[in-house]
Amino acid sequence: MDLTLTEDQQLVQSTAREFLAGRAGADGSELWKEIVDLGWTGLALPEDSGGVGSDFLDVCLLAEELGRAGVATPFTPTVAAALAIAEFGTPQQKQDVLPAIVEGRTIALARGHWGAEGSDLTATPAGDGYTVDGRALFVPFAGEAAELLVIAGTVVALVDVSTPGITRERLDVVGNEPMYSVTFDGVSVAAQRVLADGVDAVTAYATVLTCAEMVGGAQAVLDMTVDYATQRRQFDKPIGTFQAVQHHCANMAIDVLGSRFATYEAAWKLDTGQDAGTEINTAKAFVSDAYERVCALGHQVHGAIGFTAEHELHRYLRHATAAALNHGDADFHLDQLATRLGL
Amino acid sequence: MDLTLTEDQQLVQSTAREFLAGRAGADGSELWKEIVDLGWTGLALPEDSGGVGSDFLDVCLLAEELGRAGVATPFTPTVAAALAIAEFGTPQQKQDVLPAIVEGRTIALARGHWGAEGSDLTATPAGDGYTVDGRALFVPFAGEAAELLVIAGTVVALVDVSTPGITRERLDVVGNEPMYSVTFDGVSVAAQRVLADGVDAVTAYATVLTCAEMVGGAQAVLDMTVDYATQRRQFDKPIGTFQAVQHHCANMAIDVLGSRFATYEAAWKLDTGQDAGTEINTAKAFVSDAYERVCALGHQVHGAIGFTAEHELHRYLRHATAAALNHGDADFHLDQLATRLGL
Amino acid sequence: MNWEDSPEEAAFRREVRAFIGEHFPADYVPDHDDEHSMEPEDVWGYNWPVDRVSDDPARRDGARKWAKALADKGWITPHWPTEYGGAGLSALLEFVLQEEMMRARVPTVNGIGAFLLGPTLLAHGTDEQKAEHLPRIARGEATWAQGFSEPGAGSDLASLRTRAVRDGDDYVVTGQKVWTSLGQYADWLFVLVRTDPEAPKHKGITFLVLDAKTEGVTVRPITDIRGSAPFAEIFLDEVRVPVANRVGEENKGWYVAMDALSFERAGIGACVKMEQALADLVTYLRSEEGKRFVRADRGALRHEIARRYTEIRVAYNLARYTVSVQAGGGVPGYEASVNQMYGAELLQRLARTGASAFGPFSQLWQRDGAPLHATYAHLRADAVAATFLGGTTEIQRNVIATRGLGLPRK
Amino acid sequence: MNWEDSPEEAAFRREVRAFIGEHFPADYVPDHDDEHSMEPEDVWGYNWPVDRVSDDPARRDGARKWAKALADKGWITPHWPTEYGGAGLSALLEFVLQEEMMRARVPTVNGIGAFLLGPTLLAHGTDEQKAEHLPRIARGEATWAQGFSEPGAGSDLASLRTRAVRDGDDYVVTGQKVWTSLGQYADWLFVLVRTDPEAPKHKGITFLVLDAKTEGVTVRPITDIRGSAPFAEIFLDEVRVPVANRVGEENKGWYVAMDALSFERAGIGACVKMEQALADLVTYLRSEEGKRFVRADRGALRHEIARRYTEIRVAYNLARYTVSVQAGGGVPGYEASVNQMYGAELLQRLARTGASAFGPFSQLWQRDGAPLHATYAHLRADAVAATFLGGTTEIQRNVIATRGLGLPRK
Repeated sequence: MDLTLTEDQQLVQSTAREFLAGRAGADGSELWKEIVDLGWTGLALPEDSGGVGSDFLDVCLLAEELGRAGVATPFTPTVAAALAIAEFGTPQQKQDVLPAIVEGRTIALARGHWGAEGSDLTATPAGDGYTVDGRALFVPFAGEAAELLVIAGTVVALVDVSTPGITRERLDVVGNEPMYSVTFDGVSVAAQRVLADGVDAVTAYATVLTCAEMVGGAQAVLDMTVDYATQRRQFDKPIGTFQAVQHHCANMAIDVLGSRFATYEAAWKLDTGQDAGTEINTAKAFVSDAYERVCALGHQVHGAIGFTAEHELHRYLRHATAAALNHGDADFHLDQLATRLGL
Repeated sequence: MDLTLTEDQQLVQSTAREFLAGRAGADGSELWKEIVDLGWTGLALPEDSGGVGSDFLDVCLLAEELGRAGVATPFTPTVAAALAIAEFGTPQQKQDVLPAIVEGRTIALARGHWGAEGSDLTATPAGDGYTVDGRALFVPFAGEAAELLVIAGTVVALVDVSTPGITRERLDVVGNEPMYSVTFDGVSVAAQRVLADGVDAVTAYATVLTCAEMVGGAQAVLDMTVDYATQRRQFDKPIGTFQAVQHHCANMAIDVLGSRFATYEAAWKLDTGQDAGTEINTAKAFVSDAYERVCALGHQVHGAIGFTAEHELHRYLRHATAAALNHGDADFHLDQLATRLGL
Repeated sequence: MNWEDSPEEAAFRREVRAFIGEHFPADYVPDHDDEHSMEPEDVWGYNWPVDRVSDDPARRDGARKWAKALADKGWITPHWPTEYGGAGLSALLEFVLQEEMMRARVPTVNGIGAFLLGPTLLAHGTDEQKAEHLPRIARGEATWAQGFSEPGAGSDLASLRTRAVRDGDDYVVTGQKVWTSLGQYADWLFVLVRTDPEAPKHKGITFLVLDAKTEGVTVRPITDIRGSAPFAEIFLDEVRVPVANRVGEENKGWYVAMDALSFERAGIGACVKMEQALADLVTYLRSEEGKRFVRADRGALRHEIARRYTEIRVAYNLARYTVSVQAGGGVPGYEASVNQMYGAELLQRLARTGASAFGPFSQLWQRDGAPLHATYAHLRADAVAATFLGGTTEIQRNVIATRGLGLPRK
Repeated sequence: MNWEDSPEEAAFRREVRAFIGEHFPADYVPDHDDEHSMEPEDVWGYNWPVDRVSDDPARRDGARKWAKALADKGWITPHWPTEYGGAGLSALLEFVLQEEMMRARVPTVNGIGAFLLGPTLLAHGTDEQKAEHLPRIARGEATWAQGFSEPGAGSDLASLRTRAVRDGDDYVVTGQKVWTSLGQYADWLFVLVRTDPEAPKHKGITFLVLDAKTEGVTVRPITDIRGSAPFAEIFLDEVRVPVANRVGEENKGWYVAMDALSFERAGIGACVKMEQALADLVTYLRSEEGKRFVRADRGALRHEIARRYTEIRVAYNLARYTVSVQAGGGVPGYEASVNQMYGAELLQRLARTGASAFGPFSQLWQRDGAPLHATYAHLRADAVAATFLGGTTEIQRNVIATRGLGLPRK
């Protein structure tokens, strides 16, 4: 057992941090291009697909740094899809898609949502493929992606966004990621585009990567708040000398540390091929609430300045609010956990 | 509208406070005798029963002071029973019981408990009366009382504790009040001992009086904690100068103030003959949690000294723990409230 | 002790209800696409100082008509003496007026002038100042904004650095104010300035009023995290303010300002708003439309909503108690801090409860297609500022501990 | 980064399990009518320093047999060098040992001597002191208690007033200590005394060890709110302590003591205990007997229990992280405070959750007829002290903020 980072992991982390330091808050295709050039999308893909063959944990370290920098990229859905394809795709699918992902193709994840009506996809057998109908709400980057990884019941399939019958409607949401409602109206999916499996895998990878991004965001809010409390003076001393502010910061630090290891543990379980269900529920439930608590305290310490559009703090608040909801909110995961415990 | 005490109410409060100041922590029959001599048990009873005819709110002020002094007496069950008898008793019952209560007879309330099995009473018609069977768990002062007010389904009846078939077993509980499990084995109740009604009334009175006792207890813990924080020095200054301690005390003060008016409002509703269901649920749910929070913070500020048997703080902790559970705990009342709201 | 209207209060309540029914302009409709105002007593969809100068003529006229109707009763400034256009209402009747306006979801008018500057002038102003300013506030003809905070002086207000130098019959004022609520819509400003830089910090401050159109005044709206601009920065560059515009003595402005801040109302407005928000949530959750957005397992949510209900009742009683103390002639001390702080933190809890009820749908910022018109998604953003914008909850807890409970400061 | 045992750790874990199965005395049974010890790593039903001198011969013999078995492996003092009776285990193997003992619900032995005094002597003691005391601790033959706190010096430990005056080859010690854990069962005491009343408060303190039977030492157990006596007052009345019993230099005792307090373990014990308590609760709630005590509406309870589960997992990882840092040669700084504080507050939340599950039945203090043997009613009382007895959570948050995050002290 060793919960410290290996030297290799430290290198991944520090390289990513350095690269992103200059690009904090930047979004868009330019940033994505640079990320791709650095090889991040292929980091955990097998070498015969053009990847590097690293661990999933390394990918989580990258996601954490992306969250820390406060940037919104299609990294999480693209990598989650790639890992599922690497695991459950046919040789042809791998060959078609994985090298392209390494080169920068982006993929969005379209699935029905957790416990809410009006958001569900069905796949009906048609010929040797399927016809997909229904609506997937809250699909980040669906408008920017080249392909969708569609999850309909037990069917997982790759679908080109330009396939007839697909409509993508941009939603106005709290979060930073561009968000879409995607409607499928008799969309034909050929057999060769259907994966052998991957429902659980893609969900698991995406959920843990989302947690990692949240951990990074929470760390950034903590750092920013400690800096502010050290510099900002009131009553002739830094506000960081007031016990109430110190305790706020201490509470944030605990939530960040707790979130980080909950996430890493889930990632490690996935990496080692074990059943990670309990750890994923634990991580997503804990980290979602913790990041929101961290943002609330960060805002409290910053006061009015943090409530302005100019200040970058609210970028993290938006991230926390949205990320806490995506891939199941805390209530959803607590409910699953209670069921796992036998309650 | 006026949420301040009238002059008469202030007088009731200050007289009670003065009397109890010398008797803090005292329990037992000597204290009860003095309380009776002061006329407290008859305060809200009609004058033709030997009472004073005051408002129920005045009685709550007395209960609050009893809670503040940290004494355990059968005041709440006795007065709740008396008020129900005054409202729903036959002339004969009133004549038999109320003057006796004014003179000091104590009554315990025996009823099945909230949402838990193994604690229920049934009344089966027998002759022109009833036969009562079953078990009432958690009956405070059942061992000390002369009579039981038994609530079995919709039947409310006065039963002498020496009636054959009644067994009282003392329980070892967290609270300060002597607590009993009372078993009824074919206990005969004559028709003339049955009240016309009173199930809701006796429960309502007892619940609100319990809240009032809790408010007084919480106030005592706050006062004691503020005193301690003012006197106790660490790092060359009173610990009450530390912001963390100040904030603990402020949080306690808010809970005490909030609890007090939630309780008074329920009492006032009962006094004015209105449906007080919502206010009782609100008061019991809020005050139960608030008193426990106040005790937890009081212990935190006191530190080790408050964890000793010698210190009176834990007497309030015990009171809070037990009172929070009696007459339905916070969960029970929140559940009822949610149902009332239509959820 | 009683919770019931006295006959006088009941009659007044009926009068207010009838008045609103009769006089509220039918075409002054709420704009539910707009963000909430940050003032607890403002009603969603209205922002009177903004509406009054709206580009939309219906809105502008509605705001003005409503102000005129209220002014005719003296109800813009209900607690002021009638000679300055008030209604001379007792604290309790003013409380009833506010409660009924909130319940009817109609806006109050001219709050900062009526409830902050007005009482200050009544207590400390010269006869000329009162005669010039009070009637125009009471008529809804002049709006005011408060310039106390500065970039370097937030919770520590007294460390302000905006300088005023006496030059003949004027003060020449230079400096910067920030977080001025609706500063960009104000006709007049009241500000604290430093007149004696050598004195201890509380003793060199003066209270001035000035016309917002004076040369050298620049007002820049600040955009908040919601994209709205509820406050502004004010740059003062050698602004000449006549000495006649000083309120109270030179270098005594701190004490004038502390009085102004103590004229807080009991805060029934925030309670009504939260009560309505919770009732709307419950009604929606029970509706066919609402059920579609909510998950099957509602046990935890039921308890959470019930808990919020009890807390709103507690907030109500804190407000009622505060006004009862006022009505009895007392000066509410730490009760007002309890009141405001409890309400602010409760608003955050309530916003979270309401948002969490809708799971992933609570991320919808758009009103269209969102559960309950995205009320809770927006409320969650509004509520972020509740615990610091009107004074931090940390400072309020200090006040409760020291002023209320008598804990030592040092 | 990995959560798995290395082959060495896995082999050691098997060894520990086998050892416990083979050597734990069958007649050393837990006494579940007793209160919990206040030490997080103690197992309910056992309190080794008390059991060791129990009136019940089976219990007394059991405690001694178990100590002997552990001592033969060096596992009373697993991290000490073998020359003093330790096993020379790495931080990680020690962690595994502690975890497995907790999982098997068997008691550790001689904790204060092994984990507080021992490391202090190893770092600061003379050869004579080491030779005299360490082997006896490692054999479970001498028990120790810590006399740091005084009635006037709690969180502000350095303000202690117990005086020691040099007289020939002795110090003459007079004063009072309090909250000494199991002081009444200790053979030896280590105390902080003031040797220079004129010096700044941290610089006039000396660290002494003394035989508890020395003339002038009076130990009075203190009864706690549960009726148990987990700590004692110690009165020192002109107690003569040889200068040879001083640890470290005169007036340098503060720094010796700070070292002693930093030898905290990673706290896996508390995690295992909470995990087991929660598992017992869940199992019981699912049982036929348990169902009788629980109300129908379990939605809120399900979420609350699941939340506690996630928090226990978090606490586990904080402990694992702390030991990983130690194993890597680092000195855990604020992580140890995070660890302890989080565990202490979590214990309180867990106790409330478990108690609230049983509604009115959670008031039963008696074990008989109570749900889950009244475990949670008692745990609720135990947990009261968790957030102040081993250092207040307020101070720990200060440490996290200043030492961990680098926030300014002044």
